[in-house]
Amino acid sequence: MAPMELIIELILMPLVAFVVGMMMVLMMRRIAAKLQRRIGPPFFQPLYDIVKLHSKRTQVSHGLIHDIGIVMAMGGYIAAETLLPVPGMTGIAEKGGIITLLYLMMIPSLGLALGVGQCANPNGSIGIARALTAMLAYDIPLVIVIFGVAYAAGTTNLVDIIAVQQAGGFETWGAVQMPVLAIAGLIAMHASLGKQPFEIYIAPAEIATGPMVEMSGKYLGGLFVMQCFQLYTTSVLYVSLFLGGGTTWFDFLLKSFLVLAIPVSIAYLFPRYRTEDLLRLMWKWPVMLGLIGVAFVL
Amino acid sequence: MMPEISLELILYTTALGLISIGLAGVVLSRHLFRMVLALVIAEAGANLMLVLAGYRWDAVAPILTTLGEHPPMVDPVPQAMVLTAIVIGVGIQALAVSILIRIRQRYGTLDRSQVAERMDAEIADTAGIPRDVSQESPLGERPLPSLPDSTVEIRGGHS
Amino acid sequence: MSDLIVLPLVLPLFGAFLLPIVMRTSISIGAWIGPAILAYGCWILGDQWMSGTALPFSLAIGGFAPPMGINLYIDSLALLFAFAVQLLGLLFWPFKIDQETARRQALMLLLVAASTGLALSGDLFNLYVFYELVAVATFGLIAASGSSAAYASTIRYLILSGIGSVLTLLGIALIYSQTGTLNLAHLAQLAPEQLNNKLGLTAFLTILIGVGVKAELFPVNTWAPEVYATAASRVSAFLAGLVSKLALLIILRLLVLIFHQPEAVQVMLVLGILGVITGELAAWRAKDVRRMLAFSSIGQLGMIFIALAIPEQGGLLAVLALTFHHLLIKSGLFMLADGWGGAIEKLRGAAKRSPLAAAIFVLFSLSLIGMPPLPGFWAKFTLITQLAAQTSPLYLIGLTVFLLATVIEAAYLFRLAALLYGPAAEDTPIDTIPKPAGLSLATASLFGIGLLAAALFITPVGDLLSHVAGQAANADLYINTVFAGTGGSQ
Amino acid sequence: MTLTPLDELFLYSGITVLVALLLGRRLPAGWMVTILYGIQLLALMKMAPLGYGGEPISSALTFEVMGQSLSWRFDALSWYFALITLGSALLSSWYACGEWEQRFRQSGGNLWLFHLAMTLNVFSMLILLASGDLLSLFIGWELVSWAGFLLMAMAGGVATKAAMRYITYAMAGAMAIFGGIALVYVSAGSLQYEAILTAASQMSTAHLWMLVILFGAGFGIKMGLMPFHLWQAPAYAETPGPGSAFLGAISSRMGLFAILLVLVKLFGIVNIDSLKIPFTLIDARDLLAWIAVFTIIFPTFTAMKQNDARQLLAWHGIGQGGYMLLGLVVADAMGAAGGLLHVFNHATYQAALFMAVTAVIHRTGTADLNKLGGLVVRMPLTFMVLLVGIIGLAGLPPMNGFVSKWLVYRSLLNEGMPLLFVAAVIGTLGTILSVYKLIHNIFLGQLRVEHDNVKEAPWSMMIPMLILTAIIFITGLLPGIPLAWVASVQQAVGLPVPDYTLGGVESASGSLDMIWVIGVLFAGFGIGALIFYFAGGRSKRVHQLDNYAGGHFLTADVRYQYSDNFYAGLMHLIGGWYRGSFLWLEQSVKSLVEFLSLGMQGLYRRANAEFYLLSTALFVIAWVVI
Amino acid sequence: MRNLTSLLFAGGLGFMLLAIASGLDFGAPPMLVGGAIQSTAPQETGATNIVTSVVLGYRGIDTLGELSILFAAAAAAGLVLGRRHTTAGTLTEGGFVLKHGGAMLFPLLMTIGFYIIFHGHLTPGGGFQGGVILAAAFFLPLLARPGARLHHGMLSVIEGFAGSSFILIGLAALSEGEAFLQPMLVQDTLGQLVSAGTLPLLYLAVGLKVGAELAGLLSHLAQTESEV
Repeated sequence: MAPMELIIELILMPLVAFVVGMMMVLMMRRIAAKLQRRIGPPFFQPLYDIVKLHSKRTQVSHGLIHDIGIVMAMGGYIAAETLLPVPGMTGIAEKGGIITLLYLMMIPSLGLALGVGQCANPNGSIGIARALTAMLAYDIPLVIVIFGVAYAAGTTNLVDIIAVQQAGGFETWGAVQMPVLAIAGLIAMHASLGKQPFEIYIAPAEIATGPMVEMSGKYLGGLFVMQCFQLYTTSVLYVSLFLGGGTTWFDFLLKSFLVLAIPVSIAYLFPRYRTEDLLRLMWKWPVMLGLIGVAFVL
Repeated sequence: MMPEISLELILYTTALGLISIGLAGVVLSRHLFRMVLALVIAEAGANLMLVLAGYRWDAVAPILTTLGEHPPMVDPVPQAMVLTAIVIGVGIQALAVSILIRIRQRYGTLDRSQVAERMDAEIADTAGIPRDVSQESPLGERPLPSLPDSTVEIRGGHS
Repeated sequence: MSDLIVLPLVLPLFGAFLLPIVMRTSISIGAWIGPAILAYGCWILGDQWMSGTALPFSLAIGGFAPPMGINLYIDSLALLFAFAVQLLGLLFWPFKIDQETARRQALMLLLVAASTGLALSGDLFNLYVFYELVAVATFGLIAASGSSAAYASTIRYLILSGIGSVLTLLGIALIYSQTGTLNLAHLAQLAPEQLNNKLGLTAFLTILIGVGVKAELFPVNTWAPEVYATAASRVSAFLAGLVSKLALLIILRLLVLIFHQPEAVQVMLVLGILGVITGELAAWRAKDVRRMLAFSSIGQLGMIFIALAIPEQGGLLAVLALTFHHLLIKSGLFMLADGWGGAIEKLRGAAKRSPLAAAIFVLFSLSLIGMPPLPGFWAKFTLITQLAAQTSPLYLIGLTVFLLATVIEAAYLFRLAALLYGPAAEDTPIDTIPKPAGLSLATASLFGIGLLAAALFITPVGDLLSHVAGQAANADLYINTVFAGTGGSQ
Repeated sequence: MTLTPLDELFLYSGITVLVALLLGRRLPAGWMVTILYGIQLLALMKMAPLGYGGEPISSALTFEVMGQSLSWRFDALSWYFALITLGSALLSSWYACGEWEQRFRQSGGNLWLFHLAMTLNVFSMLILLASGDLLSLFIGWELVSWAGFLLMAMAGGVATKAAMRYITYAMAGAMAIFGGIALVYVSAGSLQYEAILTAASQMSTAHLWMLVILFGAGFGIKMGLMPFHLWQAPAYAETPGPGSAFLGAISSRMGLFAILLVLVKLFGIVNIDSLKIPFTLIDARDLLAWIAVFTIIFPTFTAMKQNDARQLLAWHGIGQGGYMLLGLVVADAMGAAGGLLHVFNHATYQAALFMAVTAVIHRTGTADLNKLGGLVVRMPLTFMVLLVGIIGLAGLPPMNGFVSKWLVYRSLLNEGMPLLFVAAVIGTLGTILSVYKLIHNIFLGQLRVEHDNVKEAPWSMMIPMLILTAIIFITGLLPGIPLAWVASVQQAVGLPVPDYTLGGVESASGSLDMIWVIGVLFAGFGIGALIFYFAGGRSKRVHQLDNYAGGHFLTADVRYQYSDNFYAGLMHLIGGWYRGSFLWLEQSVKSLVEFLSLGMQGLYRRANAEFYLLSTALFVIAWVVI
Repeated sequence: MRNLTSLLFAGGLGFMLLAIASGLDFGAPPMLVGGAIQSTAPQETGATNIVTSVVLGYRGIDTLGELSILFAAAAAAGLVLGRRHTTAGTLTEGGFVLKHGGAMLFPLLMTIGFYIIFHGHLTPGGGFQGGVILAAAFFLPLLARPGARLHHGMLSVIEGFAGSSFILIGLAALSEGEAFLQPMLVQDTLGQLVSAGTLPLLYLAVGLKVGAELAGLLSHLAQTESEV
């Protein structure tokens, strides 16, 4: 691959992700509005939000780490996108593999945690503590699922995993081959999005929106951008693992939006769990499903 | 089959019996002096055993009475050994008795467990360590408090 | 030249007899007699070693050929022990001058003479006599500390030891009745036919139990804690360090020469294992230094008994290595206990008061535990390789117990070491912390230096011990030596 | 006798000990010792070919004792561990020089003893690493144990207690090894490695089992493997600062070294694989792997509950040891490489972490996580060191810890071990939670009033920390550098070698190139920073008390910090699982010994000795007669 | 309970030993050494009492050890009981018969004692037996008159010189180039009073030593009242 081409891919992949991510945010809000019998925001509302937040006059900083935290939160995802192949672009997916991707996806959380910590607000700290606990909860089933898929494909290279699924059409999709794992992965993915009923670390009523408590202006804007990336990354990852990735941009995006629509729809139907309930739930059902799935794979 | 009661059986029984009696005496006595005495008995048994080792039927003492041909004599070596052993025993007994005298003077008793108890206490005391309390019997005299007079009457103690 | 070997045995007796008379006229002259005799004894034995006279050789007392008369058998082992006796006698010499000096010193000389006799003698009954002499002299020296507890412990020890003697005598009588001889070499010749039976075994066991009293064989070692706790440190050091080993030497000779039955060693193995377990476990909870050392000594002797139960020459090497190692260490530790004898708790912060003593204690402890490259390690290494080579599971149990005991040993010894180096208790000024007396400390340092020297020259020391063990394990050599050349007069 | 490079190394090391012993009471002793460590490191560098597949170097020093010959030699394995040892010794000692020393002396510490203990540790470790046969291995092993004891115990008080516990464990381990050596000696007839290699293939199953258990337990105790892990954290945590950095970095890895040498190289992992546990599906190797995994999980989650920074780190040290063993037990090319690489990586970040925490203690006087907070504004560089350290510890990119853990995960994946894989990930997640608590409670959140005029750590302490930080990052960026050494180690012990590149590992089933990953990551950060700083208005720095507090005004005396019971929600669920079972077990053993001891003393105390004699005589004679 | 056990144990031990001992050939000892000694003793030592030649010749060093044990016991007893003796008047004086009988017996006992010692190599008896009689001779007056005291200094001098002369005789042989304690001056006068070379001299030393030792011991025991 020519270096120029690669650099263009590396620039394009995060950009695409950002755009798609914003659309996903929009979709999420539209679904919420539908369920709550509202009209919902206009198409460009996510973009408006980002611009609005960045142009606020009050931009309260609690110190350098606060800033760095936001930078890490965004940067981590930007880097992660280059490891996530999309139709026609593989970026450096072959140089990292899925385990690296998984770990890169933790960097934003850590950055956010650092930034929030620096704010010296116990609400934020509690939120982070809960967020990390939630990570402990959903990562275990997620890791099992990823193990199963990678073992079945015989590789950790996402490009190869996708290629294996596309080899035989619909029948070789991960979701068809490994339905149990796919279900477990879906639950874990839902939890990893941090939406209801798993939004324990936001909990506006208890801890004043937790991590966001001291975020203002572009800090919140940064988090908004991060959320776009998060939605994109999660759904695309799921698509790559179970739904055969995308041969064309159309079916790729279709799959991604559909996959995301499921947890988002569910999210607005449920109340919030307590932290330990989340742990209990995650460690019980998806783990069990995942292990069963892995047993099939082995 | 009952073994025939022979001289040798009697002699061996006596010697080993003395040893057994001595051993039992040492173990059973509560008084240190008696233990020493039992020891003497046991020693006598061992010495007898030694003498028996040299006995020969129809033989005389190993002293030459005539030059030249002499009748069979018993083995002289055990006799010499017994002589030595007896003297050794005497020495040890004398020492034991002298120590007993001192213990009697210091502790006022020769009861074995009391002496052990006192010794233990003294060792602990000299070393300056708290002592594990005896596991066998309570220390010292523990007289019951005398009943008040009234209870005697209540119980119909007067006749 | 080799005739003179009898002098280290006789001269101390001579000195002991004369000492009261000389002391009567001049204490200052009398005080020099004992050390002079012992120093001379050391010199003779050392000279014997150096002169390179062919060892082993046998010396007939009174010029009577061995089966009839009594002979001294001098091989490297005997010479080594005899030398150790004289040297330790010198090191532990009761210098204190008071009313009872003459008697105490005379007893010490008698003890040395008797111990030398135990090391050298080649006649069973003669061994018994010297054994008794050791006992009586020991009683006197223990009681000499003068406390009531010392008397009480002495009489308890005396009675136990008395029964032991009765049993030993019984064993001797049985052996004599069966064989008609007392000479060890002669017995060694006769043993395969005459003593390889139940009677021989019974005789051995009675002797084992009798002699075991001094060798701290479980369970006839209950005297050890109370005696070591009440006797003067120097006496305890001599008893624990040397006398117990001499009793072992008797057993060793009997085993090598006469009793080859497997039952004999099995009994020792079992009792040795029990000794290790009980001794080391009891030491774990001991609250005063002396009794801790006493229990530890019981445990160590148990290990030596385990080693003794290994039937091959390698086992003998292990026995010797452990024996001489323990001799150095325990003597040294008891020297430190002279002044540190009280409760362990009182020794908090003692390292500040006497850094040298604490350092020596740590050195000894390390070697006792078997930290390489100190000699203790090599001793233990020899033992465990030998134990592991045995097929009987009993030996493996012994190995396990031995290893576990070492852990316990490390725990209690270093609990004390930590206490020594820890801070002093708040209400005790540093001057009131006990401290070993100068002379004892110097003696202990000597043992420490000896230990370090052995560690440094471990290769020649190891070779020497293997040589000694090889000689001691050779029963044929013993027999041939005794009957071929009676040495001396003719 | 000509001096080989190895002899030179020993010589310098010996000189270092002597210098510490004789001149240790003078003030510049620390610097002298540090320079001498540097010289030792140079001497080690003379043997650098070893790290790239060179021939082993023997020492001219040999002994012949009691029929055993003792020899010493260096191969790639020794060299690799020696490099880590000397590196951490050099940096810890450097760290100790200057201000830390002065403070230590002022607070009544014995500096002479400290330097002496450090030099002795290094010396004995070198001896252990150079062992040329099992006997010299054991000698080195014991020396290391006791030198470690000295370093741990020197602080007195609690430290001595912890050290006592350590030495009891260590002795138990040493005795297990001792017993194992005896058994090996009997079956192989010699303690030379070659003889054992040949004997190992012919050993019976029972024999091999026994040896694996004995050696595994013995070496495992030093590594702090479950269930022998209890001693380690308190002992390391209570050692004086630089000492704990050194110990935490390398000391317990000696256990791994020995396992590698004896279990993997001599007995052969294949032989161990053939030891089945009856009635179960697992064999000895699985058993080891599961022990490793439990060693990862339990100590990590114990660490999460610690409220003392050093205890927390020390507990993690135990947990990370599990990864190393896990990698080695999997024993394919990647797993073994990961395990071995983790030794190096762990040494770097653990030393950096302990140093950072010690710097905090140096400035604030406490390591209590509930009494700190907000120090990032006062000690930013130390914060950075700690941050880099915890990223390494948690195994996240871009630091070196990620590479080694990645390799371990990959090997588990390749070998198809899902449960082990998941367990290892649980450990990693627990680590992330735990280290966030560490950095949050020390550096983030509210700065306490009493720490208002705390200064950055002095440069004498800062420079070693920064060097370590650089190493952590560089070996994360270019893992090929240490992987080259690791590969020659693998060759030396007879394990397959992975196909490594400068940036990572090549493999048909998914490779890793850290240069790209880190490059992209930093590019991402750069873009993020561009967006953040150039889009939108300038932010305004506010005082930390200018904070949302539910409508109240904050003042300096209000504690507005969340630190205690940090993961309350998690603890609601798993709090009940902290049963202290191992503590209970330890206590039971101890009280059993106490009880037996009491019984034995009773046996000896008011004993009826004559009765004992009588009954013994009766029984032994009865045994003969009947 | 324990008493019963002990009794059973002791009995059992005795019984087992008996079982073992009954295997011995009683009355026909092997006489390996004994026989050889019987045949050579008269020539080698010149004593008709073969037990004497064993005690002083063949097993002379045993005897030396035995003397040392007595000496050690006496010294130890001396150490324990101390030197302070109270000749307290609490003990009643002996009666007329005891007092005067004792005085009359003293020379007789002395004579018999020395006779037995001097004829030890010819007839039954010897140093030990004679020594004991000598000790009795000295002890008897003590019983009769509790106030009286033995001259301890004298006793210890006797015992010291007796003991050391035993060794000196042995050493003399050594200095003559022979073995330690080798009998010397063996005359060819078997059965005579002056025969058996140095054996009678040794027996004299033994006798004196035993006598002095026992007398000292007994008087220690008798006179020790209390340490104050």
